[in-house]
This record gives sequence, structure tokens and C-alpha cells, in this order.
Amino acid sequence: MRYEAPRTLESAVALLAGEPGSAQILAGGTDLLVRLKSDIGEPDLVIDIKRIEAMKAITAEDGGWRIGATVSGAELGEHDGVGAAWPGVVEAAELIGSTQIQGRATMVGNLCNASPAADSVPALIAAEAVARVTGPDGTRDVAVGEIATGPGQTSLAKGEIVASILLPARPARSGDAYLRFIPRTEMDIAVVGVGVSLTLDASGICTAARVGLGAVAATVLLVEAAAAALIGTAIDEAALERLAAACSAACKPIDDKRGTIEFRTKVAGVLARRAAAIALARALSGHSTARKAEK
Amino acid sequence: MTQIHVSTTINGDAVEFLCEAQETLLDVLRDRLGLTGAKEGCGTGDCGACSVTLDKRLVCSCLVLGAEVEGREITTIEGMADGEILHPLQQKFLEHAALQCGICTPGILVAAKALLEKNPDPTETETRYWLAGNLCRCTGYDKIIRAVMDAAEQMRGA
Amino acid sequence: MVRVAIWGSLRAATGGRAEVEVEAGNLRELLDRLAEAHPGIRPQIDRGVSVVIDGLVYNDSWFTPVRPDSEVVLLPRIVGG
Amino acid sequence: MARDDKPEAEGRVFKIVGTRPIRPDGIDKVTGRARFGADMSAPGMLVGLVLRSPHAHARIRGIGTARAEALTGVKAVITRADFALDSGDIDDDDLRDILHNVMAHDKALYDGHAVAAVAAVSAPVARRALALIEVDYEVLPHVIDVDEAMKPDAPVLHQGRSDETVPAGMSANVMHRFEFGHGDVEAGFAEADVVIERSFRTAATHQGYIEPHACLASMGPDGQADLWCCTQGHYMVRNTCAGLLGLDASQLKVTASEIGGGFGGKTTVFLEPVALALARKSGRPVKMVMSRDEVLRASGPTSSTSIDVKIGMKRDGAITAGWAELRYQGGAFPGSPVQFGAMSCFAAYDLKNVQAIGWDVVANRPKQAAYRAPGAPMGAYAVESVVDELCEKLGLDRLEVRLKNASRDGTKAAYGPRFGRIGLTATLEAAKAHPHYTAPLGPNQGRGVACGFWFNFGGDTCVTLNVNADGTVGLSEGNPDIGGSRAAMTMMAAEELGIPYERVRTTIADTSALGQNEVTDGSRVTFAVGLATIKAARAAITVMCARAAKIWGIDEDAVVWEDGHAKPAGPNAGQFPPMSLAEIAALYANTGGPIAGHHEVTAEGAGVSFATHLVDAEVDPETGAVTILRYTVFQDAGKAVHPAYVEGQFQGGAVQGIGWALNEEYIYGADGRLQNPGFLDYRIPVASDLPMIDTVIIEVANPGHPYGVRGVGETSIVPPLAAVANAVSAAAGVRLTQLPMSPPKVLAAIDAARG
Repeated sequence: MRYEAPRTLESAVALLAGEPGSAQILAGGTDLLVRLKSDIGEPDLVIDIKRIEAMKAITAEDGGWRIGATVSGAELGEHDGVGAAWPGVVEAAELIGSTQIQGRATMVGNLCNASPAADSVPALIAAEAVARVTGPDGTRDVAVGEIATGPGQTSLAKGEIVASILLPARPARSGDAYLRFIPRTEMDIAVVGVGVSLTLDASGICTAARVGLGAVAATVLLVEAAAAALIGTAIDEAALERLAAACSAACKPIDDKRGTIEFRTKVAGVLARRAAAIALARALSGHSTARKAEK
Repeated sequence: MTQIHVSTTINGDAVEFLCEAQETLLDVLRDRLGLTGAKEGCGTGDCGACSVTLDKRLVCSCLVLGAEVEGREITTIEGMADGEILHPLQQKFLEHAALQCGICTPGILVAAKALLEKNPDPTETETRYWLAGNLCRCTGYDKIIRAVMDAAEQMRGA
Repeated sequence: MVRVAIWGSLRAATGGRAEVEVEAGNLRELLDRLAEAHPGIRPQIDRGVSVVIDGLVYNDSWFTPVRPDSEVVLLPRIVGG
Repeated sequence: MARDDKPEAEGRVFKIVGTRPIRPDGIDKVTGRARFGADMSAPGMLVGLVLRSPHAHARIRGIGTARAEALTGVKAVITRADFALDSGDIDDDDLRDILHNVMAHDKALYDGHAVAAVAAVSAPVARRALALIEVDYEVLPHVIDVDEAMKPDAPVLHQGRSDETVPAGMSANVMHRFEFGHGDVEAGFAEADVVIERSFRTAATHQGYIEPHACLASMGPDGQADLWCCTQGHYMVRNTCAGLLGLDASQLKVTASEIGGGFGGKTTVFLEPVALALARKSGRPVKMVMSRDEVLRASGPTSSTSIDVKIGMKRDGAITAGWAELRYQGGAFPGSPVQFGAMSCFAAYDLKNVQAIGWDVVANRPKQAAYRAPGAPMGAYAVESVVDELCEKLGLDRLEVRLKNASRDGTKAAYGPRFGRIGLTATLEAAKAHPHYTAPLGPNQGRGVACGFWFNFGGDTCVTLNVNADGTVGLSEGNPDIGGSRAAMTMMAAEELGIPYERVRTTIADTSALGQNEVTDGSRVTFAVGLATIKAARAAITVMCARAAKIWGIDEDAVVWEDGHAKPAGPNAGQFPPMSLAEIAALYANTGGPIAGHHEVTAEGAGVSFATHLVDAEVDPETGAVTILRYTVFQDAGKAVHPAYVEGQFQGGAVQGIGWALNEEYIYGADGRLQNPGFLDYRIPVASDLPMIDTVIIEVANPGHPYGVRGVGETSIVPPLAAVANAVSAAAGVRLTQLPMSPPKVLAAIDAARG
């Protein structure tokens, strides 16, 4: 295994594209280093992208925020602007691992690992976030939901790197939230994860909604029926029940060591209802309520 | 195998070492530099026994490559006391009997110090969540939490 | 004679009796006499037993005195974690 | 009779015992200086790694090591053939099983079973060498579940190992049957107003010590060997390794490192004989450290169990009969702790009619090792769950019913003997009087109570106490300090000698320095090593009194020891100013030579111990998630030498029990491989899962110890499984009968109860 730490995105892409053997991007490394030790995955080349200045930044863009690929969960959590605009996305990113993991793990890494249980991805999908992908043939913008194609599989072509994620500008009276279920209070992989983003009109009627559902299928799902259950309603109890039913109906989970099909299916609905209630409260209050308050 | 030359700062001292690409910072600290205070309890970032700070950020040294720390600043448990004067956290851990076997203690002290530098007045809940990545199997955490809260109070008064 | 209480699964070796009597002045004599009188107990004595004499557990001390009025209970060898 | 003896300690006023000094090894452990198993290195050291079976059950038809041996940097490859004593030459069943477990013989018996090992110049080279070893396996059918393993048609691990207690016709996987009890249970059930019978299951759990097994071995061509390792008992390691490798015990010196937790899991050997064999073959020091994956797959978790319990109760709460049948799988070799489950499960109750039957069963899992009060928590869980359900059904107070039926001084225990002085009712009374018991509960919250018992243990113990010329004292003992025992020994030596705590330094000696010491297990150390420390101090005092007598020219018997000074026994003995320990020590060379005291004993007379736990839990009825809200431990310590470390034992045991109750479990796939060999999915409690753990120390002196000490380390893990299960059942409104009570199980139970 070789280690390279290029200074520019272009040289990182060139290294990645030019490696005849296997190559891996090292951002936070919290998944990659575990894989290195598991015997299945010592690649020929590891490309550390943390020396690339342009990827370290969080920048305002068109009323939204662009998050660089090497921004850690801790750095994201300390950024007031992103937290105010997208509290659900930030709380999802902050749920990835322990304090120690937060010091390293990145949201882009979480996306590119393509785990169906990735915490930040349901929230990013609900936020309609867009990944900026740079490769040998240039740069393209891709909806985050199109990055993962299956467990551990992505749509990225050889040599392509996700350089940043754009969280778009959002209208007034919007709110988002992310909830996951884990058996402990920390240090677990989501058994179910739900991200909800919604917008209200002046009369409190929901005009737009997106619901992302994690750990219940081979990839994180965008559940349009769940969004439809909210849109046009005041997000009353009946709407929340329809939302829950839609989320449970969308589940295609497996039985594994972390949960059963029955459990995941039911809890997806429960969490969707609870997350929507938090998102609603945030939309109504006009600003983020305390993240991580819902312990 | 060609080794990588790394220049870094550990506990305030300039340090140079050679390592292989796949070696972790924990391997380097323990096996190449003789700094065995950081422990390997899992090797996968799940136990926190190898906690150090990297540019003041709390990390698991088992999830950092040695090659990554070129030009960075690392602090370990060996850098916590000031000569013969213990850090207030170290002193409070002794007074509260906040360790039994002591294997998790270096990681927990490093993590607790990082907490108090960021938040000098943490609640019990904040302390528990901050330390959730540091497993302790002996104490049930009670005396650890009390020691951290007590050290925080003393440091605020100082 | 010392009366020795035998645990349930060893009673196959004592003709079903829950208590047997042996002539013994100390722990070693007690175990020797037990094994002689009830050969079916010997495999368990070889595997290890503890002996409770008047409420205290003894594992190895052969010359621990046993009085005729002592309450003696045979147990599987007690260890711990 | 002994149980009527007044404890020597009764009424004694202590100066140091009962205080909370800073532990002598504390600064080393808060500064990173303390050296644990993996922290030692030696010049020219090699790295040793183990090749492990990927199959749950497979015949080993052959092992090809030539390609691995040919790899540059590989210095030794070993298999079972490299152990001098093969199974046929060892007539000790236990030792043979240990060898079979350390390195597989003709069959691999579980996922993770060691089949070969290498020593190489670096870890990467050793890893590459492992990949070059060719093992020809014939995969065999396997069995994981204890009830499945008992079926007549189950895959069989060993033929002909069942002993004389097992009835004919059972599966060859059944190794032993135990039965305890007295009275007539059927007659007892006939007297009852209500009889409840339930079946319970508990998953296998691991001790979860944070320090993986590690050692460093070296051996010369003359057979002299040194071994450094993390263990609960380096004398056990010495004896076992000498037996497996054909060494004289005197040739193998074992030094115990600091130990990063054990809880029973480090009371046997795994890597140590392998490292010695590699060191012998390579002629170089060899260091071996397990990964966490290896710890979980191939060290010694405890049993998974299947238990039936039937209890009868009268309307007034009197228990008329108790019956239990316990089935424990102990992994791939005989020796599950089922007898302790069967002996202890009814220990808290004074019963006229009681019967407990235990079955020791093997299965294709790692050989179990002791885990804190081995076997007892599961039995107590089942019995205390049924007692709780009876109280609920009859509308009776749970503590009152336990008090009504509680074992007391002189009660004939369910396992046979009469109890001496015990503290069970004191723990129950303390719980009843505690504000926790009557604090209000909110919606979806429940309160659980349970009692627990452990035997405790004494065993071989050697202590040497040297009085230095400057009046300080060096104490050498042979038990690794796993949770503050150096502090306790230092305190007891200082107390007995009458000198300050700071003037005594306690060292854990290597195996060449002292005689045989039993493993740090059975909650024995503060009791047995403490007893030997006090006796060693008394021996030194006898010497010092004799020296003072010589100086004063009076009879030895005319000198007494008080407050750290030799004094004339009375006016008739003469008028001499008291001589301090330091004054006597300073004159050692003029009065007869160096001054020491020592004591060697197989300590007997450990006092049993009881605890009562109270816990409040909240259940989220929509997800099955459980939150532990409040927890209080009431336990009899006999005498708490260092109360802070006694509290620590109570708290640590309670939290391990909470983990066992809620989320810890060995999860196997259909292929018989462990699916969760890491701390991510083997979920031990983290700090944010817990409240503070309150403790109440009860002190009912043990007559078998000069200060009244009872062991405290193990009893604390016995009640929590049941206490938490009772709290969760109350909060969920449905009785839960399987551990762990992970959210999917709790939610399924709630949904099933609602129909």
C-alpha cells in the first residue's frame, strides 16, 4: 500500500484515475481504516485529500451552504450558519460515531461509503442536497440520492471524487429533522433512520416535503408517498399517521444482527412521525430549536 | 518496503519517525516511539482507549494513519501532567477512585480534557454523551462522571 | 460417626440416601471413607469437591478437624470469576 | 459451631481500614506509565499471530506450513504437533481440554478456534504468513443452541465424555447432570395457592474487558523461560504452561503485567503457551496480542442458557416449593458453570421444599471461561422473575415477600449447608427504608427488585512482608491488582502494624518470589490475601516484640504491640519507653538480622455474600427502547476496607448486569460464525446509557476474617439481570422471559400482548 497526500483536487483525480491497481480516498478515514484492518481491503494506493485547501471549507453559495469533502462532523457542528439553516442535516452528521469519530468523519465520506444505514444521507436526501463530483472528464452535479447504488456501491466512475455537497437555500417557514433508532444511546449503527424536511405557507399548510428513510432497504430511500401525506395538510395527527403508514409501507428491510424486518418496518413509521413533528416545530418557530435536545 | 518519513510535534516536542503506509498513529506511538499510554482496546474506533488529540481535536489514534500527521500537533496522556504536577482531572480521578483496572483511564482523561477545554461547565448529560466513545467495563462510569464534574468545578474556580 | 449431606445427583452412588455416615476425624479421612464406602462418588471427588463444615467452605485442607456433631455438606468444587 | 463465633473484628475501631486513601498505583495509571500486557517489548522481539478456524465444526485433515515457513521474515510456524505433550500424554482432563482449546487437535470446534500460529519479524509479514498456511478442513454439521445440542440427533462434538451422572440415551453433548435440594417439591406445590411455571432464555455474553489478551515470551535452549502477560493469576499461567510445554515450573518465571480488566475471563490461558512454543522454536522473544475480534471469537465468554422455573406461593406470600431445571452450554468443552446456577438460584430463600437440576452441555462455541459469579446471574434471573410474577399476581409487596421468605443465619440453604452469619435481610431492610423504593414513577416506567447471592472463595495465598531499616515496609503478594487491591493490602498491613499507609509499598511479585497463589477470582483477594497480609504483619510484629524484649532484657511474652510500638505488657514487665517500628527496624542488624513476616495458607472460611438491587426503567412503547432511570445497590461487604473501591465493585457489577439484561449477546449466523465480534455490535453500556449508580454498603462481619471482610466483586452482577427484567416487565406491562431485552424483543412482546 502506498500513501499520497496531494495538494490539489486535480492531482488527487489524476492519482485516482492513474492508479492501475485499487485506490481509495482517505478523508476522515473512520471507515477506511477499519476496512484496512479487516483483511478484505488493503488497497494499492490511499489518497489523503485532507491537504487540499479547497475541500476544507464551508462556504455560502446562492443562499445555501457548500460543505467541502474534508469538513469533519465536529467542524460542521460548530458552524452556526449551517446549523441554523439545516439543523436536521447537522444533527444527522453529528450522530455519526463518538466525539472521537466526529473529530475525523466527514459527511461526504458517509455518503460515499454507500451504507444504507448512513446517518447523514436520509437528512441530505430530505434536504435535496447536491453532490459536486470531479473526475478526469470534468465536474458534474449529482443529487445525493444518486451516489449510492447499493450497499458499498456507488455511481462514481473511475477517477471521480465527490468534492463537496451543496445544501440549497430554503424558503421561510421551513424545518428539517433527523431521528434514528439505535439500541444504545450512542456508538451504534442506525437500525432505522428518518430525515424529514418540510416547508409551510403563511397559514401553516405544508407546501413542500421530502422524507428520506435509511437502513430499511439496499439504499437510502426517498419516500414520495410519505411526502404526499404531509403536503396540503396542517401536519395534524391524521397526516402524521398517514406519513407513518407510508414510511412503513416503503420499507424493504432485511433481518440482521441489528434488527428484524418487523421491527424496522414499524419503527420507520414511528420515527417518521416524530421527526416530522420536530421539523414542523422548527418550521413554525422560524429557527432551529436546540439540536440533540431530543434525547 | 519504502518507509515514509514524518516530522510532527508530540506533547510539544519535535519528533521524526519512519512508518509504513498502513501503520496507524497508534502503532507509531506505541511501537516506534515508546509512548504506550494510549491503549488498543479494539482497533476500530469503538472503545476510545487510544484517544489523543490531533491539532487539538479529539480522535482515536487507531483510525489515523501515521503518515497523516506530518506537520500536525499531537498530545497524548504522557503530555497531560506538567512535570510532577498532575492535571486537575488526573488528581480528581485518583481522589474519586474513578479507575479500577486503569486500561481505559488514559483515553478517558484525554477525552475529558478535550471536553473541559471546549465546555468548562458541562452538565452530567453533556459529560456522559461526550465520553460515550470511551468504554469502561469496570466502574459503571459513576465515579468517572463525578471526577470529571468535580475537576471542571475546580478548574472554573482556579 | 459424621453425617455427610450428599447432593442430589450423587445420591445414585449412595443408594438414594441424602445423608450418609462415615467415621472421620478430619477432612481427608472423611473423603477417603466416603470414597471407600460409596465408590460411585469417587469420580466426583477426583473431579473436585468442596466440603462445607459448620457453614464454612473448605476445598483442600485435609487436616481440617471434623467433629461428630459437625454439619458436613459435600458440594461440587466452588470457584469464581 | 463456627457460625456462632463472634467475629474477631466486632467492636474493633479501625484507623485506616474504612478510609479512602489514594491507591498506590494510581499515579502510574493516570499518567500512562502503568505497563499492561501489550506495553512490554524485548530486543529482537518477533510478532506472533494465530490462524483461526473459519468453521464452527470441521475435521482437520492436514495443515501445510511449508509456504508460510518459506516466507522471508518468518521465524517459526507451529501447529499442535509442536506441543511436547500431546493429548495422549496428559492424564488431566482439564489440562487436555485447555491444550485442545489453545491449539486445535483433530477437529476445529468453533469459529475462531486456533489451528496454527506464526512468529515473524513484523505484523504485516506474520499476516502474510497466516494466509500461506494451508488447512484441509472437512466441514462438519454444527450446533450452537443449548436446547438443540441436547437433542439425541444433534451433531456431536466429543464422543465418550459424558460422565456417570448422565442418564443413558441422551445426546453425547450432555456432559454432566447436577441436582441439589431437599424436601418434597410436589407436596410443596400441592400446598400452594398459586403456582407459576415459566421458561427463560439468556444469550451468551462476554466479560468485555477493554484490554485484549497479550503476552511476551522468551525461552532459551536450556528451557529457562520468561513470560510477561496480563492475567488474573500468573501462578496458574506458570503451572498450566509448564504442563502443556513439558517445562519444570521452576524454569518458567511468569510476571503479571498490570491487567486491564478480567471479570473471570483471564483465569485461563489462550496465547501464553503458543507464545512460549513460538519462542522456543524461533529462539527469539515473541509478543502476541489479540485483536478485539479474536477476543470475542476465541477467548471465553459465558454460557447461553435455557431455564425452567416453577414456584408455589401461598396467599400470604409464603413460598411452599421451588423447582428449577437449568441447561447451560459451556462452549466446545465440558465445564459450563451450571452447577453454580443450580446451587445459587434459590439461595436467597429459606425453603422447605426445593429442587434444582443442572445440565452441562457442549456446543460449537468458544470454551466458556468464568464470568463474575459464574453461572449465578442466569439462575437468579429466572427465579427472581417468577417470584416477582407471583407477587404481582397475589398483589403482594415485593420486598415484604422476599423478607418473609429470606434466608437468615442458620437457614438450610437450597444447596445443602446451613448459612452462618449472612446479611440478606439487612440488604432487604435497607432497600425497604430507602427513598428509592417509594419514589413516584411516571407513565411507561416500572420498578424492579431482585436479590442475588455468591459463595465467595479463599484458596492458596502467600504474602511476605519485609520491614526495612528506615521503618518502611515492603509487602509482596501474588495476586494481580485488578481493581485497587494493592490499596486494600497496604491499608490492612498499615492498620495491623500501626504505621501510616504511606510507609507501606505493596508489590505483585513474580512466580519466582513467592509460593503458589490462587488466581484473582472468587472474590477472594481482599478476603484471602488480606487475611494472609494481616497474619504476615502479625508474624513481623512477633519478631519485633522479640527484638524489643532482647533490647530491654525482658521476656518476649512480656512485650505487646500497640499503635505501631512495642511496649512492656504491664508494670510488672518493666519500665521502658515504647519503641516504634522504625526504632526497632533501625537496630535490626544488632538484634538478630533483617526483620520480616510471612504467611502462607490455603485460605478457607470465605463468607458468602448477598445483595438486593432496586432499579427503575422506562420503556418506549412504540420502539421497545429501554432507559435505566435510577439504580441502587444494597450489598453486604462484611467490612469495607476501602469503601470507594467497594462501591466501585457494586457499580461495575450492576452495569455489567444492565448490559447483559438489555443489549449484550453473541449473535451467530446459520453458518455457525459469530456475527458481532466487535464493540460496535457487541453492545456494552456506554456512559450516556446510564444514570449514577447509588450504593449502600451493609457490613455484617464475616467470622472467617480478622477484620470481618467478605468478597464483594461477584455478588454485584447476580441481581441486575432479574432486577432490570422485573422493571422492564412492569414498565412494558408484559412479562419478558428472554435476555437480552433488546428493543426488537421488547416491542414484539408489547405488540403480542396487545394482540
